Amino acid sequence: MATNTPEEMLQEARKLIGWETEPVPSRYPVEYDPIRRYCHMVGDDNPLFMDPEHAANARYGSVIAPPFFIRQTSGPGPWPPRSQEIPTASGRVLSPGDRNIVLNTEFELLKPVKVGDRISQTQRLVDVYIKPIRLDPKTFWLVNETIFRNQDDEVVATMRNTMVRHRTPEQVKAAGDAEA
Amino acid sequence: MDETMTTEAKREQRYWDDVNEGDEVPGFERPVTPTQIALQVSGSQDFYEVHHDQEFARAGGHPDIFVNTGFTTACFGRLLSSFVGEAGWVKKFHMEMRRMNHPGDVMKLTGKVIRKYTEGDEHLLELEIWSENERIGVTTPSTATVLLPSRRQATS
Amino acid sequence: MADKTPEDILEDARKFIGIESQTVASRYAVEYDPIRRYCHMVDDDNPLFLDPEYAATTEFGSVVAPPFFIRQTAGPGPWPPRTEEVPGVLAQVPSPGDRTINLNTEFECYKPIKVGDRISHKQRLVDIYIKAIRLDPKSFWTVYDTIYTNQDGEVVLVMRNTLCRHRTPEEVKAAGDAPETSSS
Amino acid sequence: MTTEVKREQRYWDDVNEGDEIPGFELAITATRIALHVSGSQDYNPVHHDQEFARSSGHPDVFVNTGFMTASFGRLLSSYVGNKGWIKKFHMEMRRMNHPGDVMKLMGKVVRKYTEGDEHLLELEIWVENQRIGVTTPSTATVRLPSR
Repeated sequence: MATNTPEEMLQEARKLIGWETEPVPSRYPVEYDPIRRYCHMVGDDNPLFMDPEHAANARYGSVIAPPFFIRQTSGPGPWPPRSQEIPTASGRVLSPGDRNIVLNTEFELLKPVKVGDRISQTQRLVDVYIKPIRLDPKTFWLVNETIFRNQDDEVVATMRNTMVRHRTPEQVKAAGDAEA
Repeated sequence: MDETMTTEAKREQRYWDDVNEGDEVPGFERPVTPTQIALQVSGSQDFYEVHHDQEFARAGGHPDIFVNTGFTTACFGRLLSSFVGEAGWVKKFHMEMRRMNHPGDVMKLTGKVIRKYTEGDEHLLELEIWSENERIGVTTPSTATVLLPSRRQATS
Repeated sequence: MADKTPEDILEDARKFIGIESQTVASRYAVEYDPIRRYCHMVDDDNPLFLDPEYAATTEFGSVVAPPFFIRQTAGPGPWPPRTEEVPGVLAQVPSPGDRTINLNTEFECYKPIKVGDRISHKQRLVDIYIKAIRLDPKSFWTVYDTIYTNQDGEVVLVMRNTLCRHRTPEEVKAAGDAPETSSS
Repeated sequence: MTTEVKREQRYWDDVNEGDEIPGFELAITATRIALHVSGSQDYNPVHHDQEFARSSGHPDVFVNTGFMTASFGRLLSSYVGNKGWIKKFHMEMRRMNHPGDVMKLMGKVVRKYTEGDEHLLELEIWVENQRIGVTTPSTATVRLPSR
């Protein structure tokens, strides 16, 4: 690894563009109480998201999740510890640094997510390139897409994230990549 | 502290016909208090220490802990879903985490309508929405495309 | 109230002993993810509480809640704000102070609680008496039971709590009740 | 404790009075404070807002009752296994656990007996920390299966 320059690593990484992971199912179906906690977080008292009786008479016939809640409900969640890591497209990208910062987030919402839905997700690497940031002149920028599907295999949402992966100041110095 | 919109206000459906370019998107404030930080962890289930452990955040070179993407996204989710109502739909959302919100900041979520148009039989709006605080102004510029019901459709 | 001594208030308060509150239904059924968050809190990785597939192979047949989880699942929860207060016995019992510290907790467990159960609960005042604490020589010690039932009307658990209600140091001073100097 | 250890069923016959209850530690870190709000849904600021706790006269925030009962719940349910049952639990919140403390959950068997066809144990269990020793003395009555 030490022999590979950031540019060589980028060349390898770019071969992963378009590669999509296997679907990862969520641990549990969409449930009421996590939605309630999510709404509590931002002071949202919309009965469409919390009141089964209200929701039964409203447009969707049952409680739906607030927009963007899907990030919290899909996947295995932060507990219990997993015996093996979930494969992600960006996780396969070898880069000089391993410090992540998420910058841009983009959602397209296609279908309502309802209580009881079982959501799975797949990930795809859309782009990877080198662009300097203050901390690291050879920062890797990764653009990832996550596709969320429900139990009927319908795509309910897609999320696109732009993430930078940088080295620590010490690593930059050790590599002799002084800032331009 | 929190200018929560009442449930009644939310239940009133907004129609595309009544909206004009330049209209404000009704917003709300979230002061970043210790309780808000605790709510952020519970609601987002994001346990990365940089968002709740001051010492950890400072060791990482930040002046203090800062609110996470999950929380910020949820704030915009509340703004947008309140705006479109039950008959509307949030089609697309784009957010840029440019600057941080720290404890002591008051996040102000707000926005305006920048384009009103139709596409096929969809009645759409493009919104510019953002989070700002008193310390640095806009921290999180964002955009959204939303669909609203039209009175013409409702009556036809 | 200003003209009533703590002893007078106690006399009024003791009239509530034995009275039961209305039954309050939980907002939602017992769900998986709140149990997962509860287990995460104390690093509990017991698959009986977390893994539906594993739990199906046990005598319980499905995921059960950890022993004392029930407090978190019963009642309306901390959000959204309620338009009316849940009628509890405790709220009606008068006391000189309104600051509380929970002291003793006791559980008697009768039935497992499973995902999907709908839990209701009611409260009953068991005892109330005056006993000094460092902050307030006329603290009200309140003993109450919470009785939890499931959707079949079975009592699944009874909790007995001892709650100390005290005044702030300022209120104690204003009432002329100097705290005991001997206690620390 | 690993999941494997928990799945091994303990039997009443193999337990003796004086036996130790296998325990565990929970360090009260900033993350643990966040976890304890998420897990207990107890938003009393005295448990997560240092300034508020200090204004109430406490040296710092302290962990809540819900967290304590959950800790004992983990200790007891791991001990009795899937075929056992926790009949009764009593806990006394005598002293506080603050950030920086390491809570140690532990206990011992104080009585082994039968009642009708029930095989029972009385346990003394407690939380102690490095600063003040036992903070939360507790007892439990549990049932174990018999061979």
